[in-house]
Amino acid sequence: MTAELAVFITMGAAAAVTASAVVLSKNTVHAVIYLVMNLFSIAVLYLALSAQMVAFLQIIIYAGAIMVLFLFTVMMLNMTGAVEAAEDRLLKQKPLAAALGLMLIAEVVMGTVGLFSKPSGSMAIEDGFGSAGEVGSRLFFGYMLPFEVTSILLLAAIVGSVVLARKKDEE
Amino acid sequence: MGYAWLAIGFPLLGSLINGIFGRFLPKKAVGWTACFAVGASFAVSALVFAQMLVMPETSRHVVSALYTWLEAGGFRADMAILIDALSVTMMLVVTGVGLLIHIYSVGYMGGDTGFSRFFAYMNLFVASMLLLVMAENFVVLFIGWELVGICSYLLISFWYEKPSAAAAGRKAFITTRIGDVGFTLGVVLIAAVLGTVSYDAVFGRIIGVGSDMAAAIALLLLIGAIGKSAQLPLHVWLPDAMEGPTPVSALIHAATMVTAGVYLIVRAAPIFVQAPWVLALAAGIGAATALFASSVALVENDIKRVLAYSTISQIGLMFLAVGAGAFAAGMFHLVTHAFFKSLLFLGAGSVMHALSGNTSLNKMGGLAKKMRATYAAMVIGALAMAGIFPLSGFFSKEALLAGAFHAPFFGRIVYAAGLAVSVMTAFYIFRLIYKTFHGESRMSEEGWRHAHESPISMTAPMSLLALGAVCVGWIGLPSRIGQVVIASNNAFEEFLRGSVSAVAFGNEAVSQWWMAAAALGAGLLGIFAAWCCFIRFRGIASVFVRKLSGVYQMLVSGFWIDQAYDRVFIRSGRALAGFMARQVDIGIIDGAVNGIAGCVGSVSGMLSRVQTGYMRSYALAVLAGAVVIAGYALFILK
Amino acid sequence: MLPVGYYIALSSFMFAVGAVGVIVRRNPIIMLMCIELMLNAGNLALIAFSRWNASMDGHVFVFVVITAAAAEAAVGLGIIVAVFRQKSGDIDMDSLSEMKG
Amino acid sequence: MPISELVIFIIVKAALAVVIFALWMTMVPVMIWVERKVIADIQARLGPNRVGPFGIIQPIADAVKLIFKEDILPKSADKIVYALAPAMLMVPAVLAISVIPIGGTVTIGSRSFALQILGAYKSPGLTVPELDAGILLVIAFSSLGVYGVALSGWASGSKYSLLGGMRSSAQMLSYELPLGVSLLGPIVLAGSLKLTNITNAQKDMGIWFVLPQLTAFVVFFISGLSETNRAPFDLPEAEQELIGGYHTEYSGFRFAMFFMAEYLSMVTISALAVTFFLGGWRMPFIDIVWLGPVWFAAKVMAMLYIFVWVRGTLPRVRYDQLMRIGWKAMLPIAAINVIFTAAIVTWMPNAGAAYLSAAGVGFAVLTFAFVSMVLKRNIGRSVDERLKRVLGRGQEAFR
Repeated sequence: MTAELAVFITMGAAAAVTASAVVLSKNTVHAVIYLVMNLFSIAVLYLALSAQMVAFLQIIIYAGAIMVLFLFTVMMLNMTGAVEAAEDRLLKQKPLAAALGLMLIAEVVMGTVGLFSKPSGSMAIEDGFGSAGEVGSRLFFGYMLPFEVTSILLLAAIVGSVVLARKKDEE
Repeated sequence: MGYAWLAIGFPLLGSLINGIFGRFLPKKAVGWTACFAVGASFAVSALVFAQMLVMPETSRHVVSALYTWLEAGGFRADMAILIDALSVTMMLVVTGVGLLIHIYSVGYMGGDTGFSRFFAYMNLFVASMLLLVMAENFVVLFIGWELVGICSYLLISFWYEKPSAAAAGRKAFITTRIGDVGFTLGVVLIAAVLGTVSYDAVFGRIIGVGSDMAAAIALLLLIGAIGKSAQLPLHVWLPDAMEGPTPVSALIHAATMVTAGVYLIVRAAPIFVQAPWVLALAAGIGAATALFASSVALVENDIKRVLAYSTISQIGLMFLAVGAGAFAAGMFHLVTHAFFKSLLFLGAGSVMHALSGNTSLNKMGGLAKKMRATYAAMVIGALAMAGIFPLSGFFSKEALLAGAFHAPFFGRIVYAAGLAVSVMTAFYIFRLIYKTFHGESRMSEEGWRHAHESPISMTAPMSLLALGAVCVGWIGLPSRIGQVVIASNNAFEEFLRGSVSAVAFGNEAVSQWWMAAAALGAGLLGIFAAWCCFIRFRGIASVFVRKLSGVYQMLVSGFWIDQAYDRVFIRSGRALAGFMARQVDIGIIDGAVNGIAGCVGSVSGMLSRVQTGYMRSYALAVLAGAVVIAGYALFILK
Repeated sequence: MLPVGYYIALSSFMFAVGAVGVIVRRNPIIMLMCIELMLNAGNLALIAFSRWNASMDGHVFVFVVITAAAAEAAVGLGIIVAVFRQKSGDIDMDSLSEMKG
Repeated sequence: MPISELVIFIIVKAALAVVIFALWMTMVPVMIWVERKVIADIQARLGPNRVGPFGIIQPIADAVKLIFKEDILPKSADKIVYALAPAMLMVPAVLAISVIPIGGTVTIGSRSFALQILGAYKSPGLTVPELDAGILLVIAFSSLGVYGVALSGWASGSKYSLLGGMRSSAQMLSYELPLGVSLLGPIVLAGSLKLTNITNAQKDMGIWFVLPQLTAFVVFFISGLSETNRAPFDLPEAEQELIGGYHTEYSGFRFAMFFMAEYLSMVTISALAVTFFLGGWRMPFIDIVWLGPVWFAAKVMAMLYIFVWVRGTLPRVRYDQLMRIGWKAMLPIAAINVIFTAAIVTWMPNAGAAYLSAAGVGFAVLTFAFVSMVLKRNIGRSVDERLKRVLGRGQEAFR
């Protein structure tokens, strides 16, 4: 029972539980909180996978910024989740969706069954693996173009959301 | 010989003038142009004939090509004409008789409104008949053949307001078309097998082709001939063709068109000779048709229909002669027949003219006193046809029967049939004469008063024809009867020998004395029997009718062939057409089209329902797709 | 390091839960969150494999994915706010079904 | 690696954590007292002097009062989240301490460890490096603080607290950025993300970063103020408007937790300021180990004093002005500062401390002069006037 396995089990279970909680919870705000917890557990898993920078990114950007956005929207629109009270027109879809989900999991697991058996055959990693400096250098030198493209994407998203959410008082 | 084209050119020109400007020209001018056109054509033919006589025997075969009409790969067909003995004789007959009939019809059609249209068609007919006769190859022959068919249709249904005339025209055209199909296939087969259509080349190569192919071609050409010459299976249109004006019947259904079939067989003799059983078939059909037609003519009461059946039986005799191999005798009978039959028709025409259109023999009688000239001409024609000694009919019929007699195995049977036909011919023609001209008049009083002799413009051509009917026979005097030599050779056969190279079965038929006597006797017997029935013992006819009423009915209705055809072909044809129209056309075709449209509509309807608008069902579809693809990648790709 | 299969199994579970969530739930916010969940599952798989192959490219990729997720969430929420302002009261994804065949 | 080594490691770290946390917690009541005394003094009044000599015991008295007060749970509140929210605010503030080095490395026997919870630890069998991206941890936890505020506002069910929660979380959110970016300045100068390296760099360069990074310091201080909802930016608790903002419905111990969380994050912010800009625990010349923390504590107290001082003197800033300063002034200045320092570091790698500090101060004076000039023009105008002027110009462009 190495430390990593222990971490994996606890955090993995947490992630799984919170993920299903997000889907099952009636109250929207609770769903947001569950998702934040899920993000946290995933961040810890990243640390276990010695991906330090990404873990912090996850917390700062995902948990810190995106989920706050969700929280704001939920609070502003005070989504009480009453919307789900009405009868569901596509009720028959539920079992089918669940079945398909299970099949997907089964398929992925079967696909990677080979990887299960291989004992930690992973290669050794040099010390700077996953550190902020390493990711940073790779980002600004190796992957210059994707970085610029993501900046354009973000710009577009900002402009888009501003235009969308702006109150139409001028017209 | 290039000027020979003018023979066709003049009538063509005449028909164009009358056709286009006819309405604006006065009737006299139209008449004159028409007659002048045919007259000029007759003059050209006579000139050609004269030049032909001067030329030596062997070189009487001139081909004049105008231009290459069809050329495809190895196959070539020129617009060309062939001048030889056979074509000249036919030219003389067509233009000679044609001229006289044109002159006659100026008087006869005087009162008709379509005067110019009539002459345009008549001229066109003469031109196309000449084209047919003078053709140098089968394709031009085919053009002439079809044009003649069209002209006969136009002329039969000349009075198109009359529904019966229109129906008769249609019937004639369709029946001849059936024959034409055979003829066309024959021409195509020739072109395909022999690679060429001009006569000389065809007759040259036909030997190498083998008898069964020759037989096939011959059979197909025979079918065409049967259709055009109204022989037994396809004869039904000729009696109905009497709906057309009488000069038309005279020209087309006596002298020229119906004989085209005989001309075709004579012209294509080398092919037929290659297939003896086809000739025998022709002879058989000829005999059967002759017997059938003459028997029906015995009881026919319409003056023109009698003559129609008589024409059918006479052509049957020609077929018999040709089938038996006596090509020259057949042609000779054709020539003589042209004269006396057109004479009889014109006579009937003037009688109808006098009785203002009445054609039923029962309503005539005693016209001799009133119409002396017509009566005289009709009697001469009747005597000629019956085959009485000095007249042309005797010589041609005798030659014909002698030729038939010498045919190899069926000669005897055919000869007997010929004699029987001669007897019946004599009987029905004189029955006609007695019913029309002798005895008391069975006409209404004022009809009798109205009856008068036709004007000179009609009686003149008739008298000329009567002269022809008498003299034409002498050109075909047999070289010898039995042992007595009458002339160095038979002038007519001698003249024809150049072009009708293959004389049948090696020797020319030598007629014996008893044969001549038998022919003459048959004619006299027929006349005597007619005399008894209709002059001496007037009642016998009605007795016969009552006693043999079954036979009488059969004969009157023409062996019910017409009704049979109607029931078998017409009705089933109409039923088939109906079926096709309703079930097939509406049911299947329309059904299919509408069906396709319908199912496309329904399919698209179903498809549009798939787009439910619910975003979540789309998500489900995406997930399903993902699962499928993952499965595929997992199980199949690995 | 644990065999990478463990992490992949977890990520596929999360992905499946996210996908089912999108299909089952009708509240647009929850749907968006489920999509975030699916993206997270993807990230986890990426990081697991990058650790397993000891190559840092996975991390850059995750960086890009996170930015994309951020952009998507922003615009998604913008739309929801805009739609919400139009339709008074809670919006149910099924009520937005005018676009149909 | 013998198990015992690991155990020792854990014990040492635990002990260290307890000590540092205890240090931090004692600061809170002291701060409360100091603040009330100083504010009173600024406002020419006495401040608490009844409970114990000069009112020393007053904070404890307050704490005891709050603990025993009845803990009211509003009916329309969402129970779980209502209970969870204060913790969400407290935990990040506390965890941020783990990264801050308060002293040098102490070697006991063969083991040596840095006076930093997540600091380096060397022992015969086990060497644990210091957390190399300490600053990221700080920023991460500061961003989590927003949740506490937002959720508490929402959970207490009332409109006022919701609005207060929204406002304060928006404020914290928008000042998080300048906070993070301003810290970049010293990081670029020091060349590492590790806090110990930064303090060592200040020692090596022989200059506190406050001079070369004056702009960064000012921006950091202002963002720090708004991060902790204090002083000029303490809008949510502005009594007249939102009656206490997100923690109006809270009472009793939960209210105490909010209070503690606020002061804790204030101490953390000032500790960070000290570490980054005031040389951390390093004394200019002497290198005595145990003196480190005392020196560090002194500097932190100084910073805290400034916090209180600012609270006492500056008027509350209106909310839209607050947001406008955050986005239109703080963030650009911090960004420019980073660019400026990066430029200096790359083009003049061996620049002396004096030159650096001169450049830093000059740059600071220039930027702030410029910014205040720009801001001044708009202060007088009302919001829609300004909007019209901005949009007006924009509108013509669009139309």
